[in-house]
Amino acid sequence: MSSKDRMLARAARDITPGMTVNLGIGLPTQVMNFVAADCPVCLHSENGIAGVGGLAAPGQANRNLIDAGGGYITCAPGGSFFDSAVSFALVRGGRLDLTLLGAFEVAANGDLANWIIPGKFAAGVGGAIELAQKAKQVGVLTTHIDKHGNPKILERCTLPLTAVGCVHRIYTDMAVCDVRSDGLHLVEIAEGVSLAEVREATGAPLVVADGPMPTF
Amino acid sequence: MSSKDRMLARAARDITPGMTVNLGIGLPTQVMNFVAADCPVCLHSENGIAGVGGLAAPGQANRNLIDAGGGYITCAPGGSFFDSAVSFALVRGGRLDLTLLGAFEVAANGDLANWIIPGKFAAGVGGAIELAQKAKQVGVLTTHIDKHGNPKILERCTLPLTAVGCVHRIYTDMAVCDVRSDGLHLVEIAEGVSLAEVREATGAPLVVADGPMPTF
Amino acid sequence: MPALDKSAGLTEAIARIGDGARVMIGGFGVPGTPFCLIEELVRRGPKNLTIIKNDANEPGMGVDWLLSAGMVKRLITSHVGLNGNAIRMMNAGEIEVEFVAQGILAERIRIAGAGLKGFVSDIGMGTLLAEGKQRLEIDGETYLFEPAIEADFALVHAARADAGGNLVYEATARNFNPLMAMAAECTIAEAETIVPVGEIGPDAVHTPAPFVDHLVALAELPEVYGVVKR
Amino acid sequence: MPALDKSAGLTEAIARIGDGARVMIGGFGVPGTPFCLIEELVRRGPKNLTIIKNDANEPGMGVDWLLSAGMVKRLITSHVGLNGNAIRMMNAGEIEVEFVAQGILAERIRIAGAGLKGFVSDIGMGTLLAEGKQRLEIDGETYLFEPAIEADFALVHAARADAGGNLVYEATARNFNPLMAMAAECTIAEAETIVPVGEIGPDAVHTPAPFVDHLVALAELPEVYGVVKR
Repeated sequence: MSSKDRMLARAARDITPGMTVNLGIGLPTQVMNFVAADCPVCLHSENGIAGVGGLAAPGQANRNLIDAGGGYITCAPGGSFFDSAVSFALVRGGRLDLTLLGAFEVAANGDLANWIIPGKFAAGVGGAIELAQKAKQVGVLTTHIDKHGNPKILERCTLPLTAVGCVHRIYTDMAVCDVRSDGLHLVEIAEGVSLAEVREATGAPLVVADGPMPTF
Repeated sequence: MSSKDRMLARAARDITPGMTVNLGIGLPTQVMNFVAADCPVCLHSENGIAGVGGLAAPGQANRNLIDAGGGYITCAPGGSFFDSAVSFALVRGGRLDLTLLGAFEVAANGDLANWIIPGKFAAGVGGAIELAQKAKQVGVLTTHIDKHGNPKILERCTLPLTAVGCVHRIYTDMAVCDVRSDGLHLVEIAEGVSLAEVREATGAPLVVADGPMPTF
Repeated sequence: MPALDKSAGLTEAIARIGDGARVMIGGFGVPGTPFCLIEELVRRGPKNLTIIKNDANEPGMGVDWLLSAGMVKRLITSHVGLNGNAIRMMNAGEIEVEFVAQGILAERIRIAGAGLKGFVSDIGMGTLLAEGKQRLEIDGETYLFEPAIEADFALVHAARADAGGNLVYEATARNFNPLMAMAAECTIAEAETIVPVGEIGPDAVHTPAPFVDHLVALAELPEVYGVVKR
Repeated sequence: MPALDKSAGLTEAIARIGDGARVMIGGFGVPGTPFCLIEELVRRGPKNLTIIKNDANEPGMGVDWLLSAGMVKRLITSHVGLNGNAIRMMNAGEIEVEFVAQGILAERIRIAGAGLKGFVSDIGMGTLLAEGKQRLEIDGETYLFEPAIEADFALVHAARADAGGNLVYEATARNFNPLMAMAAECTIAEAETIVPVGEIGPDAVHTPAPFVDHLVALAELPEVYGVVKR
């Protein structure tokens, strides 16, 4: 299993029976492939579906059935369609148990920046802000360092925020970290990665409990 | 035709093809019986139907299909059901062309009082306030005098208002009056009723145009 | 992925409602009123409830059972005109009543379901219905702030449901039910018929399953539902 | 009483839209975008439009036709990430763009449809998305006022309609369409199929007929709708 797939599989393990879950565009959407087929989970997409079945097989696409990322999907038995106001009522009203989102930067205090890079990328916030601010649990799924080798986990975000202090857990190819009131806790480490390597790749101090570190 | 039926028939003549109309509880509901069967009108009831067909025949009632007054009704072909938020969106959002309402008192300035008599009757305003304030045209349907012989059309209402300056037209068993910026205009008179009788029974000055007065 | 089965027993579902709970109850008159859930709530007997319902039903029906059992502290409603018992209790100070214009009641419930703080309206300006409400200046004009009405529980009645919790209402029994199902912390639905998951088409769902926590199947409907015994 | 027939010709319906109009357009990506109505609007060519749509479609599709024709003064949207042309025009100052969080956009449209002034929310507090918004003090805390977005016209796409104007959407093509149909002064709907009045069950209607002013029947769908030609 690649380190990316291990990260996706690890995030999928936090999706438990009965949850309603929104998987953000990009990497988070792929977590879907690692949720057990018999796990009773309701996948929400903010363009107006609860009960995403999966990606539509090639040639089987319904032109009216996409997810928020624009990919053709299927509707699972027991799924439903609704308008965009109901869709975000579900998000803001406390019915979304978990969302997994991508990040440009994520901070030790739970701040998330994933929608604008001033002067470079500003195409609108879409649904990210409400997912980040209002899902009961917010997980961030990201490579631990960016393509230039810089840490994506920082003490404080430098980019404009999507939401303040919203992130509960960060899943990367190297580690799982939890945002807590006393700091960013390293709670799991990828197999074959050392604590020193994680510290080196992280732009914020890590709280590490005594005893053996669980791996994934 | 009784003077009551003439009043109902007169009000029905202002319901024209293409209108969406809400008929208030009581007397206004009976206007339905005087709208031509082939007139394309959409009757709304605020408990969640557009396209009231009429009263349900005895023994044919659907236990789930009532109007806001609690009477069993039918749904016309092309009717629809919706929730209470959509129902009042239709009212407040400018999609209700006309409402006909009852009155305790109605004033020459268009003020309407039809929901509370302090110390005697205070059972809640229901949907009346939004109908009165937001329908594009508001008609009041009432006997010209109350059962004690007192006028129901006054210079100013004495009871707490349902809505301020909301009424456009008043239909009674004696007359049709229009609320205009320069006063209350007598625009039609019931057959067999004299102008003096109408003035006598009205608690506000009436503007009367020169020339023959149309009758109904 | 399969849907979670939300089926629950009547007793077990209602047992969650304790003293002081804020309980929304669907229905406009008889249609859409979840009489069986209310009956079990009376049997259970929590006190000091805040009840949010369009109307107080009629004497000897639905909400009136809760009033007569002395379980209601406060009633938020649009009118109680058909229930003389509710009017008597209100006038005697045995219950507090907050009257809200019907569409404003619907919208205050909906805005809670939408996870928002409240909305801004001109409904009631210039009348005593505006008294006591917070005023806001917007674009140089004065408006009223209408706060969201949240609740701990919603009791709703559906004609049909699938085991996963998708609900379909019938005719004017829809009314406040879908709004309340979205607004409460915990939504308990009773359904006349429960069909297997997949039998309700996804375009035909009125209340999507994620808004429903517990689903109670009704046996034969008692007469209070307006069922005519033949 | 019979329903009023809302059927209209494409040219006649769109001819109502003049210079400076505020036009809502349904759709999230391709599904639900009324391409045929947009195409006729381009043919007609009014200028200085304010367009309200979730996204700007992709280059060479839908909203992009209006942008490329120089008909758009202002775009109110949640994101334009799939349309490089829109981003270029925005950066060059050729169009004004107001970005609104997606659910807040939906709700601001909905609140216009509900005939209310606006709503009160905490979405975006502490971020630059809150900048420039009116702040309100409620219960001792600070919230943002989100004004209703009204429009002169809504252009919506339905899968099915009856001649009276009841609309049914399919799958995720529903999205902003029912909200916009309620929010505009004049709603023009295109429908893939128009059935006789009475064929759509009253419980199955998504947008009730009173919200629809003009109904345009579509002939065979062009490929832009995602139709695969076989």
